[in-house]
Amino acid sequence: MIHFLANPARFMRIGARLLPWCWALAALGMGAGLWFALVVSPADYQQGDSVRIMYIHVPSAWMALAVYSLIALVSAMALVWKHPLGFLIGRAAAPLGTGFTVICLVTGALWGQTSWGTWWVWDARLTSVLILFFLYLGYMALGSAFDDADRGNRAAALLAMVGFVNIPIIKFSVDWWSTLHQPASVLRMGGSAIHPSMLTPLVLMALGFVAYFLALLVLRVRAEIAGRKVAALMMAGAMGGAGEFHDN
Amino acid sequence: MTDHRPSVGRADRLIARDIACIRGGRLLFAGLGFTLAPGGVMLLTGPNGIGKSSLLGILAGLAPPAAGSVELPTDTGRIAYLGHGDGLKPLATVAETLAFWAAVNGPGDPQARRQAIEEAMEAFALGPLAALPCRYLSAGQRRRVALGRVMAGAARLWLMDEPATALDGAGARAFDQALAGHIAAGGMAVVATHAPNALDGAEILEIARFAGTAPRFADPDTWGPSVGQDP
Amino acid sequence: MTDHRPSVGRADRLIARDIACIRGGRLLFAGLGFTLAPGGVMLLTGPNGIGKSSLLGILAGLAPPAAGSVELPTDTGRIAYLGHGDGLKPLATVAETLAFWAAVNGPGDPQARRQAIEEAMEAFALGPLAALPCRYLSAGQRRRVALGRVMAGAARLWLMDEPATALDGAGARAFDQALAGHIAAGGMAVVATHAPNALDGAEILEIARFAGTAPRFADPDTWGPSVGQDP
Amino acid sequence: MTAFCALLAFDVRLSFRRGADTMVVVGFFLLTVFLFSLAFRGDTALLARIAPGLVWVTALLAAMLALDRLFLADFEDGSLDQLLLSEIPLELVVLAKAAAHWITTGLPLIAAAPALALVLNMNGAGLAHLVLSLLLGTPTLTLIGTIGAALTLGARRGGVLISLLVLPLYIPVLIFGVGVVTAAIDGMDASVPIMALGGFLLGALALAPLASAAALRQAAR
Amino acid sequence: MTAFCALLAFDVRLSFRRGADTMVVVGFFLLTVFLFSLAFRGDTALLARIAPGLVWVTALLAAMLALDRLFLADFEDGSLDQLLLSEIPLELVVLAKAAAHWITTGLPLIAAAPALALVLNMNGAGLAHLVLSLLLGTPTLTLIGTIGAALTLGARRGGVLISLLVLPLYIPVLIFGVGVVTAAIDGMDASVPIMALGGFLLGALALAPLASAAALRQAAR
Ligand code: HEM
Ligand SMILES: Nc1ncnc2c1ncn2[C@@H]1O[C@H](COP(=O)(O)OP(=O)(O)OP(=O)(O)O)[C@@H](O)[C@H]1O
Ligand SMILES: Nc1ncnc2c1ncn2[C@@H]1O[C@H](COP(=O)(O)OP(=O)(O)OP(=O)(O)O)[C@@H](O)[C@H]1O
Ligand SMILES: [Mg+2]
Ligand SMILES: [Mg+2]
Repeated sequence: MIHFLANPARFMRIGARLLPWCWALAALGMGAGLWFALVVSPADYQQGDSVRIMYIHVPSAWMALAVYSLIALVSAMALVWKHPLGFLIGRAAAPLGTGFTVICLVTGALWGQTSWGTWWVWDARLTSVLILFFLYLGYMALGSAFDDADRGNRAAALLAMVGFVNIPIIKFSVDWWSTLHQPASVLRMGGSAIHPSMLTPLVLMALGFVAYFLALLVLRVRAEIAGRKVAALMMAGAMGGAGEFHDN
Repeated sequence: MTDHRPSVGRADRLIARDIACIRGGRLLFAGLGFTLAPGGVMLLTGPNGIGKSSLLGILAGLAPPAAGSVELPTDTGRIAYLGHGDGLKPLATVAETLAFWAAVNGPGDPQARRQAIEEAMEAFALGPLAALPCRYLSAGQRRRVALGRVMAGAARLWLMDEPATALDGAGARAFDQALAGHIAAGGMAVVATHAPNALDGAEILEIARFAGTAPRFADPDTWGPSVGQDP
Repeated sequence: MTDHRPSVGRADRLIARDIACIRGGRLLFAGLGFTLAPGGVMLLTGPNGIGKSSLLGILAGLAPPAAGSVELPTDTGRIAYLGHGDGLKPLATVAETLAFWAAVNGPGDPQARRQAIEEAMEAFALGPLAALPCRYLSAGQRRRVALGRVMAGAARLWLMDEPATALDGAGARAFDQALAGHIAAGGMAVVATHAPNALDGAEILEIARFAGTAPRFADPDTWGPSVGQDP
Repeated sequence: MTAFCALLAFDVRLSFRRGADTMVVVGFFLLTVFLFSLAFRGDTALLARIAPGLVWVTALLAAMLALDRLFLADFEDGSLDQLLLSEIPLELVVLAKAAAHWITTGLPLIAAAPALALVLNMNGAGLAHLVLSLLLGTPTLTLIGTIGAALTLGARRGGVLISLLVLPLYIPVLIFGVGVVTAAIDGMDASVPIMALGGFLLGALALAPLASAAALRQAAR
Repeated sequence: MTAFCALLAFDVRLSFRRGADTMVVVGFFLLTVFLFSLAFRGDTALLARIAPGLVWVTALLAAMLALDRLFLADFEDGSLDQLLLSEIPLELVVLAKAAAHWITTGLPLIAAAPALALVLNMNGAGLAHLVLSLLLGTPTLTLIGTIGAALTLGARRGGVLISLLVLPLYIPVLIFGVGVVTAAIDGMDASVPIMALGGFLLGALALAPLASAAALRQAAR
C-alpha cells in the first residue's frame, strides 16, 4: 500500500479523484445530521434542548482521538519504513485534529455550563483531553522547530508515538475514575445504550466529520507536495554554485 | 528507501559506496567511494566547506548519507571519532577525562585500561597536566587530551578532523607517531586535513573530485530530499 | 602598585616592558619585552602552554600582567583581537555579523564602513555565505568570517591567535595577503603561530626564552601574586 | 554495568562540582516559597491552605528548570557523538543520565521539602506523604523530561519547546501528587493516588529510555 | 549613538530569532499561574486573594530566569572581549544590553500580565496598577540583574550566585510592587509605593551601568 502510494504523482491523482466524493459525503452527512439533530430528534427529558450540543461535541471528540491515533500510526510507519509519506500525512492532519479538539473542549465547556453548572472541572476526562490539546500543539511546534525539515519530522513523529499513551487514558478515564463526565454509551462493549432517535443524527454527523476531515487532509497534502515542487524548482533554477540559503 | 546507516560488512575493510551528501539543501558531493584496508590511512582533502567533516560524520554513522552506503570492517571494535571540537568537560580534570572515556570506550579489562591511559598520557606529554581541570588548558593542551582519548580507546578505526590543529611541533610529531603505531598494529584511519604532505604512505582522497557539479535539490518526483536511487 | 593596563604611549610604536605572566599560580614567563614599529609583524612562537595566548591577552589589555607594562602606539585606533575561538553568534548570518562588528569597531562613516565590509567579504570569499547563519558554517568558513571581522574593523594593531587554523590553502593565502596589505598601510600585528616560517620579514619572539625557570608563587613579602619590581 | 556506573559517577561528580544545577533547583524551590510567604506577609492560614499545591508546583517548575541542560552540554561539546559511537546501549546511557540528573536535582529537592512543609505549617501525615509523593513523582518527571530534552536537541527554541512537550505529561503527576498530600492532610485514604504515581513511575521507567534513545539517535547533528 | 543602536538592534534581533528567552519567560509566567490554578482545582476565591502576590512573585522569578544569559554567551564566545576592546563606553554597552534584555523579557511579561489578571479575577483598578507597577518595577529588576550577571561571570556557580546577589535588592521592589496592586484593589491610595518604585528605577538607572561596567572589566578572563 505504502509503496503503491510512494509516487507523489500517483498520490496526487488518487487524491484528486477522491476529493469530490469526500466533499459530497461531508455535505450530505453534516446536512442530514443537523436536520435530524435539530428537528427530528427529541429534546432530552433531563437536559432539554441543550442535549443537542451532543451532536457536535461527541463526533468532534471522536475525531480528536481518531486523528491523533492516525498521526501516531502514520508516524510509526514513517519511522519504520523510512518513508516520508507518513510524516507528510501526520503534519497535514495535526492542525485539523487540533481544531476538532478545540471544538470538543468548547462544546464540552458550554454543555458543562448548562448541565453541571460549571465551565470546567479538573476531572480525568477533561484533563486528559486538555493534555491531548497540548500534545497537538507540541507536535506542531516540534515539527517546525528545526532548520532541517527531516529532523523536525522525525522528532515530531517520535513525540506523536510517545503521546499516544494519552489516548487510552482519555477513552477509559470515565471507567477508571468516577467523574462527572458521561461514561461511554455508544462505543462500548456490549452494544450501544442510546436511543435510535439520538443515534441516527450522531452517526450521520460523525460520517460527515470523517469525510470533511479526509477532504481537508487530501487538500493539505496536495498543497504541501505542490509547494515542495515549487521550492525545488525555484532553488534549482535560481541558484548556481553555493547560492542562497533557505530556512525551511 | 533502504537504511543508509553503516553496516558491519563481511570483509576486513572499510568500504564507502557511492556516497552522496546534502547539507542545507545543497548537494556537496555524490558518487564518492573508496576502500580502506587494515593498516591504511586515507587523507581527506579539499577546500573549506567541501564536505570533509560531513563525510567523516557519515562514515561514523552520525549522519545518514543522502545516497550510498558505508560498510564497516568486521570486528572494528568501536569507532574513534575526533571532530573539530575537543569534546572536553571544563570541570573534569585531564586524568578524569581520560579515565572516563577509557571506561566507556576502552578495553574492558581494568588493567589493560590503566595501561592504555598511561600510554596515551605519555605519548602526548599529559603527565604534568593530569590534575588540571580542562578549562585551564591552552588550546594545544586541549587537543592533546582529545588525541589521548582517541589513543586510549580500543578502536580499530580512527576518524579524525584536522587532528593537528593547535599542536606545536612536538605535539604534531607525537600524533604522527601515535598514528604510525596504530597503523602498524593493523588499525585504520581516515583523517581530514589541509596539510596532506605531512604523512607519507597515505592515500589521498580529493573530495573536490566528487563535488556536486550543479546544485541538486529535492527531486520533485520523489518524496524526500534524496539523491540517487530511490525505491 | 601601579596600574598595569596598557597605556597609550607617546611614541608611534607598541612597547612591551619587562612583562611577567602568572596563571593558576604558575609563572609562565617574566622579563619579556619588545618594541614593534608601524609596518612590523611580531610572531609569537613556543610550545603548547608556554603562554602565547596569555601574552596576547595582556597586550590587548584583557588581562593585567603580573609585572611590567604595555604601551600602545599613539592613535592606534582600536585594537583588533582574534582569539582561538571565532566569537560568532550561531544565529546571526555572516552579513549581519560583519555589519554589526563594523558598526561597533569599524570606520564611523557608513559609506566607508560598507566598503570595508565588502573588501573583507571579497578577500575571504565570503560572498556566497553572506546569507548563511554562522552555525551552518564549516570550521574554515567560520575562521574566514572571524578574519573578515578583523579586516573590516579600522584597527591599526592586530592581535591574532593562530589565525590560519582550519583554513585551506586559498584561505591561508588570503590571510597572508590581508596581513600584507595591513602592514603596507602602516599597520602592526602580533601573531601567535606554530608555523613561523610562513611569513617572511616578520620578527620572531620565542617566548620560551623568557619562561619562568622555576615556578614562582605569590611573593610572601608583598600582598599580591606579583613578580619583579613592585612599588 | 561498569559503563553505567562510570557514566553515572562522572555526571554526578561533575554536576556536584559545578554545583549550579543542584543549587539552582533547591534555591529556586526555597526562594519561591520564601517569596510567597513574603508576598502574603505571613498570612499563615492562607499559606497552610495553599501549601501542598505550592510545594508541588514549585517542585515541578524547579525540575523543569534544569531539564534543558540534560543533554545539551554533551550535544554541543561533542561528547554525545562519542557516546553514540560507544558500544553502550543508548538506553542505558539515557538511564544513567536520568539517574544522575535525579540525584543532583530531584533528591536535594526532596531533602529540602520537609523544611518548607514545616514553615508552611503542614502536619505530620501531610509531611510524610509529601516526601513519599515527591519520591515517587520526581523520578517520573525526570524520565519524562529526558524525552523532551532529547527531542528538542538542536531545535530552534529548545527551552520553551521542552516545557511545551513535557508539560502535558507532567500534569497527571502534579494532580496525583497534590492529591496524595491533600488526602493525607484531610485524613483521607491516599492509596489510590499513591498507586497512580507508582504506576506512572513504572511506565516511565519502561518507556522513557526507549523514546529518548530513539530521539537522541535522530539528533546526532 | 549608532553603536548603541547597533548593539540594541543586534541583541534584540538575535534574541527574537532565538525566541527562547522571551518565550521561556512568558511561558514560565503563564505556566506557573496555570499550574497554580490547576493545583487548587479552580478555587477561585482563593486564587483571587493570592493574585497580586502570585503575579509579582512569578514575574520576579521569570525575570531572574534569563538573567544568567545576559552576558554569558558574549563572555563564552569571545564577543565580550571584542566589546571591551571597542571604543564604545562600557557603561553604554551595559545599558544597551539591559535595554535589549528588558525589551525581550520584561516587556512581553507586561503584555502577558493582563491576561493573567483577568483569569485570576482581578478588578479594573488592580489590573491597571499591576501593569503600572510592572512597568516601573521590571526595568529596575533588569538593571539590578546586570550587576549580578556581570559580577558572577566566570564564577563557578554563576546561576545561583546571581540569584543570591540580586535577591536582597529585588525584595524591596517586590514588596512595593505587591503594595501598589493590593492598595489599588482595596481602593486605597497607591501613590507612595508607586513613587518608591519610580525612585528605585531612577537610582538603578544611574548606578547599575557604572557598577556593571566595572564588574565586566574585571571579568575579562
Ligand atoms: C470540556 C469538557 C468536556 C470534554 C473535554 C469532553 C470530552 C469528551 C470526549 C473525549 C468524549 C469521547 C469519549 C469516547 O469516545 O469514549 C466525550 C463524549 C461524550 N461527552 Fe463529553 N466532554 C466534555 C463535557 C461534556 C459534558 C458537559 C457532557 C454532558 C453533560 C458531555 C457528554 C458527553 C457524552 C454524552 C459523550 C458520549 C459518550 C459516549 O457515548 O461514548 N461531555 N466527551
Ligand atoms: N547543519 C548544516 N546545515 C546546512 N549546511 C551545513 C550544515 N553544516 C554544514 N553545512 C554546509 O556544508 C558544507 C560542508 O561543511 P563541512 O563542515 O563538511 O566542510 P569541511 O570540508 O569540513 O570544511 P572545513 O575545511 O572548513 O572544515 C559547508 O559549506 C557548510 O556551509
Ligand atoms: N584560567 C587559567 N587558570 C590557570 N591556568 C591557566 C588558565 N588559562 C591558561 N592556563 C595555563 O597557562 C598556560 C598558558 O596558556 P596559554 O593559553 O597562554 O598557552 P599558549 O602558549 O597559547 O598555548 P597553545 O599553543 O596551546 O595555544 C597553560 O599551561 C595553561 O595550562
Ligand atoms: Mg571541517
Ligand atoms: Mg594559545
